[in-house]
Amino acid sequence: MTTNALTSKSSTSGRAGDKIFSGAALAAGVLILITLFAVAVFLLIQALPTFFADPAEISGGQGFFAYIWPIVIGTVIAAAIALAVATPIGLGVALFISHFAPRKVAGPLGYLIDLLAAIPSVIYGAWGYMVLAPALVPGFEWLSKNLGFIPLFEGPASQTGKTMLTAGIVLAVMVLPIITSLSREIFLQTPKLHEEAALALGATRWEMITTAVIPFARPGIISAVMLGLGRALGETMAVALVLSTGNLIPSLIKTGNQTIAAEIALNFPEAFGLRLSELIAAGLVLFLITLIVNMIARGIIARHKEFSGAN
Amino acid sequence: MRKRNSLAKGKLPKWAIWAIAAGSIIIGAAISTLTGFSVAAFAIYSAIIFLIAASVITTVVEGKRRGKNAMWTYLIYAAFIVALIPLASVLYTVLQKGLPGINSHFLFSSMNGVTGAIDNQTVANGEPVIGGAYHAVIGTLLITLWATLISVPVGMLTAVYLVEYGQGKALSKAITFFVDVMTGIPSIVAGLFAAAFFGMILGPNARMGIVAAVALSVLMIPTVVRSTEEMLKIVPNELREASFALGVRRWRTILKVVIPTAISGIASGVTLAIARVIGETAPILVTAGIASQINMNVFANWMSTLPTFIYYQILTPTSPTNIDPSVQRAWAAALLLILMVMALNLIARLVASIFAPKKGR
Amino acid sequence: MAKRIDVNDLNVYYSKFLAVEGVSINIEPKSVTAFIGPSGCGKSTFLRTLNRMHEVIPGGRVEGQVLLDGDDLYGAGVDPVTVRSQIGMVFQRPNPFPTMSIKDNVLAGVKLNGTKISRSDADDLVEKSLRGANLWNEVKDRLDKPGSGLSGGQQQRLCIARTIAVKPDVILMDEPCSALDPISTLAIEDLINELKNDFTVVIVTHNMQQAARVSDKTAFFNIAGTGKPGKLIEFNDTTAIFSNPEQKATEDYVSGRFG
Amino acid sequence: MAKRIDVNDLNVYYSKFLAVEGVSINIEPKSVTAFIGPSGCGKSTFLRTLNRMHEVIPGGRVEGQVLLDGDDLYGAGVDPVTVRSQIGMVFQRPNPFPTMSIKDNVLAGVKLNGTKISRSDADDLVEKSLRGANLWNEVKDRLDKPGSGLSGGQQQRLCIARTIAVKPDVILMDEPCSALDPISTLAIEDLINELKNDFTVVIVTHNMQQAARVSDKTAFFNIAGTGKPGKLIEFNDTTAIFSNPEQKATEDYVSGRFG
Amino acid sequence: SDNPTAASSESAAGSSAAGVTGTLTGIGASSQNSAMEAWSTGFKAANSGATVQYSPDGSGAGREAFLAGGAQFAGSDAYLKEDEAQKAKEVCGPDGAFNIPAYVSPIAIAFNLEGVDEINMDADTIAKVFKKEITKWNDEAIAKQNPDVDLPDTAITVVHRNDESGTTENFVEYLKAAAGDVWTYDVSGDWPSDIQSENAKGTSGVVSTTTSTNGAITYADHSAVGKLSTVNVKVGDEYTKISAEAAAKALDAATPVEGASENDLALDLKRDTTEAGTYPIVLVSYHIFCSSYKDQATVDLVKAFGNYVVSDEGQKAAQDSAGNAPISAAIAEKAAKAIDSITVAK
Ligand SMILES: Nc1ncnc2c1ncn2[C@@H]1O[C@H](COP(=O)(O)OP(=O)(O)OP(=O)(O)O)[C@@H](O)[C@H]1O
Ligand SMILES: Nc1ncnc2c1ncn2[C@@H]1O[C@H](COP(=O)(O)OP(=O)(O)OP(=O)(O)O)[C@@H](O)[C@H]1O
Ligand SMILES: [Mg+2]
Ligand SMILES: [Mg+2]
Ligand SMILES: O=P([O-])([O-])[O-]
Repeated sequence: MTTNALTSKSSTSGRAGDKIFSGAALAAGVLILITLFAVAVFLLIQALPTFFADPAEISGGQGFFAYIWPIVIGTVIAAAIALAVATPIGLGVALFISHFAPRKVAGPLGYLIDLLAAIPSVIYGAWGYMVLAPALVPGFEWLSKNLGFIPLFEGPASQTGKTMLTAGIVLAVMVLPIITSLSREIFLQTPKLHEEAALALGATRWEMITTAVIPFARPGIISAVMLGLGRALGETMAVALVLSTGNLIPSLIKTGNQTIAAEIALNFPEAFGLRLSELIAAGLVLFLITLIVNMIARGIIARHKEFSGAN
Repeated sequence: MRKRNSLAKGKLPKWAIWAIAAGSIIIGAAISTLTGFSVAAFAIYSAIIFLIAASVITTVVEGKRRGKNAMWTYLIYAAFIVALIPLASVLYTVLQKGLPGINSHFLFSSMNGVTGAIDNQTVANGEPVIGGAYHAVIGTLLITLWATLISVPVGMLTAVYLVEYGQGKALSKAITFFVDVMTGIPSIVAGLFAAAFFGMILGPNARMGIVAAVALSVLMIPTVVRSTEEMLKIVPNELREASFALGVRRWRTILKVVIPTAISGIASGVTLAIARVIGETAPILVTAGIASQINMNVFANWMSTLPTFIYYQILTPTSPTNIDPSVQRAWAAALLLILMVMALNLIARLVASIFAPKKGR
Repeated sequence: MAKRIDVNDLNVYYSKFLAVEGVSINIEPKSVTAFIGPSGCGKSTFLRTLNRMHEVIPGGRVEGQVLLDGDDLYGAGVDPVTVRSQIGMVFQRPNPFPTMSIKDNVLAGVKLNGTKISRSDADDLVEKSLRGANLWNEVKDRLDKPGSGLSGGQQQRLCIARTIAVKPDVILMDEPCSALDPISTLAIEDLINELKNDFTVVIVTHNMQQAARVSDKTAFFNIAGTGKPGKLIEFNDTTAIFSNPEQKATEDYVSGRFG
Repeated sequence: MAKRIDVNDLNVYYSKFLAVEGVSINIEPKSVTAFIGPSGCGKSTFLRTLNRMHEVIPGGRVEGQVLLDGDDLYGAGVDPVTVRSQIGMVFQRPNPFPTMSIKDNVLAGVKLNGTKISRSDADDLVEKSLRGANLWNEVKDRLDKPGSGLSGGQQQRLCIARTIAVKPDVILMDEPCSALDPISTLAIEDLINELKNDFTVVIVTHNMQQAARVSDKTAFFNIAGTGKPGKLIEFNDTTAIFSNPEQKATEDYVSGRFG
Repeated sequence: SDNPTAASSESAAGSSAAGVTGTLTGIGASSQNSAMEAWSTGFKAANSGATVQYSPDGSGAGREAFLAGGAQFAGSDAYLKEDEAQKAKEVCGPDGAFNIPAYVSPIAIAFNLEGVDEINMDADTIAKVFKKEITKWNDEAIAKQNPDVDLPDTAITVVHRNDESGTTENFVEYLKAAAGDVWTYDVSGDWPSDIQSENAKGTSGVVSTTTSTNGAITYADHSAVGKLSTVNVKVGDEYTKISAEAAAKALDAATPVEGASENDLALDLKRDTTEAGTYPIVLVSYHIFCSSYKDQATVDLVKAFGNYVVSDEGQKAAQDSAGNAPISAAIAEKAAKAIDSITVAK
């Protein structure tokens, strides 16, 4: 049998390079999984005493569930307001920059909006309670006077403006740049081919956007909103500073409600023993909420896979 | 005269939209005056009236489709203007409150030895504020640098795994999913985790810069992975194939062809990730402590960063009786932080433009 | 249906760059006109000015007149959207909307018109358009599948079906076969022959045999050098252009032994 | 330089899907072999098995033997990287590296692998390769400019220059002219004629005139229907295939009136 | 530069070669943060080789860290609870840890009411206001006690802390003790969740919210109330105006906690005292030290710092910075004795 000349020519050192590099890439991925697993284990261990404690010893005296569900709902409300405000505006801004603004203006404008992402949350908090909250008070009064029959706007309106709605708006401002910058990048990548196909069929600009741009960008938009949601759910300091907290109430313009992240931040410094474990259990619940929301988002993206723009 | 252009049938003349705008402003002013004038109400009423009037008139004259197009166009413009309001307000607030505090003393001095008594004295004598944010700037730079050094390689390698090696594998699906979940970790939890982790290794309450950097990495990595992944995905496969076909090894192809092609997107993704964590307060408090003097060593002793500096200056002013110096320091530090991120952004753009694929003839 | 196009002394710019200069041409209704010429001479650019797609490109603008049955496309107050719904376009690379089914792709242009269309009317229109594009038999069993699952040639015919579904007066095609294999090319050439019964067709092609096979008239464009504007050199009956061109440049080009 | 390729009973799979079945073919050194056939019959797939580019696609695998001067490409212990540096490839769409200058593009195969090369050697290699690709005169003044600034035809020749710079034994080309205009196509066809003095060339084309013009031997592939594997129907001297094919299917295909 | 004050302290410190060296870490209450900055600066001036770092994470966090061995001392607005004292024996040796009062500050009941600078209230009224049973400033109950003040018909906006806090705990402890009939809630650092009202984070938060809201009332460290007016609290038959002296009196009247060891100076304040001139709403913030430390260097450092804090000089420095009340001479003396008993662990 003759030897294969191709085998002898192969350099073993080169192959090693490939092995090392792919190994490193794999290791990095696994490291992330391990870290996340470690975070989960850490949360679980620290939270465990809460689940075995006498319900009377939990804050509120009625067990962990009674303690956590109002702030879970508060968290969801805050995040929902944030997304309800930031998603349409964020997508609007992204579309404005990608498809409406003159090219020369669009770049700097995008940069300006991205800047919002860089402002520390303490500053958002301070701005929220010093500037935004007082500015919203007349609006709240108007709402309670004219739409007070809706439980969401039931009066009397807060005199300081430090309400759930304000906190939600501050969160919206904080997630706006995340949604905007990601969806803008995706809108810009819409294949020219498809945009021109729509225009050539006689579509108006808006119709071109709905037929070519939005369907193409849908999975990306969902990811962008999820990233924004992540920040809205996990934001601590801004909510802690802006919200005048309290029990769960339907009205968004009165003092009340609380979010998990703010609950942790506000009480962590003075917490010890069981209280500390309770707060960490609250963190675990937040973690689970994120997990579920992400699973749902993945599901939505996967369902449309056959018709995705990715080919 | 020629016959009328049949293609131009039923189109609103250009001036019409300006007329509608003027009309809306007048009516808006009238209504808001009736209901007790305020600038906000005036703007809101005018905008709503304009939106409705312009859409309806366009619909009537040009048809439903053009009307819809007009409505959405104005809505998108409106979204943009609405987004600018908080941006302008936040920036104005920071500038107005922060600018008076920015001077060379503030930039280049720490808070070492600055006590409430000193603040009381400067206020009483009307002297300029003493004490600055230099130590916090150093802390911010060092901690962010270390966080970047940790998360960028890990994040980029993970993205490389996902895009280049892991396609379709269960592990890569798991990583993608959990990276998304990771974006939802509240920052305080990341801090507590890092503190507990190092506590296990180095003993209780081992607070120092590197612990904070690890905490920030937990927050940064998902953003780095996400953005790098997206950017690597849009590198055309033909470039990889071209490289393979030249007999170039995979790892060299990735390092020398794929990543350079995507570098501009990656750079802005990393910048976004840095911007995301550079303003974090809660995780730093439990991992790096707080210091008033300069500490250049992330492996020993406590450290302040600009956000923790701001946080404590606002929440526990140096002198409770005279909080103005502390408030001034806090806003000046906020302004400084924003400027730092802006500079970072510019640098990233520069890097990106140097490496970016060259276009044009 | 089927209108004539008259172009008077048209200059086409990309921002400051004059890409095409001084073109005047009269395109008859219910005919096929082919544009040929070397790469970069401005065939695509000029074609796109005929339905105002040129101005979609930032900086794109024109000087001169393009008349559709006597109405100036670039006249004051003319909405490009109106123009484009009367002058359809098929592109070099097939571009069905990836998120839509085959059926929705065909109906995409019609649905834009907002006119509610009954289910049966829609089905009729889909069948008619797909038949018109010679695609019906191949896809009738999978109208609800995504259009991106088709082969390149099928996708291109789907795009043609989508274009004829809106019943335009003119159809513009920019190298519609260059990405396709010979069999699909044949199918599309047959289709063009049928389309000219109802529409005015303008086609850009690199393939001179193709121009000779499908077109009634041929326009030869040329360019003097990079940075110079492209010009219309000769416009005549296809047979005349290929057998007996008036200009030396035309003769040189068509006698090249290219495929 | 220039080696022969012998393929014995090769099956090519995408995961479970058998795309090409039972191909045996002998490709002579210093000759041009053309692959023709309808879309989807597996020409590209088969071509890519000849330098193990097929396995870059997830799920891509083969059964059978491909011998390069008698050495099995798929033999145990053979590094695909070695194979690819001996068998170069040019793709349908020109794909110069966008981040690199013209010069770096030519040197990519050498430099990317980390081989140190002196400045003067590099300059020599660049000139030689660009001359070999008939591109030297057009770009010699702007070697430091990005490669993406060239015209399509120039880019494609740059890709050929890049391929010959690594001094392969065989060059594979997958429809290298389909994205190009007639003038660039001509330039590349001329180049192929020259390349065969030094290399073994295999080219996939849709353009039968092109196959007739440039190749010594032609292989006709066909496919029985979607989902069926592609097969090699006939392999013979080009003149024989076009003038006097043995198989009915070949005759039907080459007699089509396609461009 | 690391010397923003350009103080001559460097040279002064250079001469005091006798100083101790090392780094002392404390974690704890934010209330004493300003004082702590003064102490650590003053201490460093006298001992150039020594550093005291203090993180105002909160009393609970401070005690938690101290008991886990993560800090050498804790600052806390409350003394160690029973189980914590038990746990301290594991970290500090058999004698456990002890609480040293270091920082005393009266808690003001501060309000913002246009045209009114001073108001008198008794404990019941205060409790009812904060319970939102009294909702108008011109309520009969308030008007009765302030015949000379022209009270407007403004709504009362109660502002409380939304973070768990030592200030809240001390304030409600007073309400419970002095107005137990009205204030029926448990004493805790968390505001009773049954009372829905405006709130804010931190002392600076409640002060700023109150300052910007007409008709608002809150409770906060006296030094931090700024422009706000304060309530005179009825003690015995008189209304006591808040002051450092009145607060110091309350401290003197306090009794050692039952069962505390000799060196443990944990105090039970008499919130319901009737002695005129005493201001009973006082926050005492402790330094919690171990009775023994691992090595001599730490012992020296802890002793030096502890003694400095309770010394006249230390208390003066704190007062200048934080505007609080000094501890009395009697307590200072006991504190010094306790600190001197700290030893190296056997
Ligand atoms: N978007 C653009 N911006 C600026 N110049 C452009 C643009 N598109 C094309 N050009 C230039 O306009 C001229 C005409 O280009 P055009 O694409 O119309 O040529 P063509 O005849 O269609 O060529 P091909 O046969 O290669 O398609 C060329 O010089 C080209 O470089
Ligand atoms: N990446 C892939 N994964 C799965 N199947 C593939 C893939 N690429 C090609 N195929 C299938 O393999 C078969 C052969 O495709 P191939 O691209 O080799 O044909 P071709 O002869 O080159 O066609 P064309 O002339 O259109 O380039 C086709 O049925 C095709 O659908
Ligand atoms: Mg063209
Ligand atoms: Mg192919
Ligand atoms: O000192 P506090 O516990 O009230 O913040």
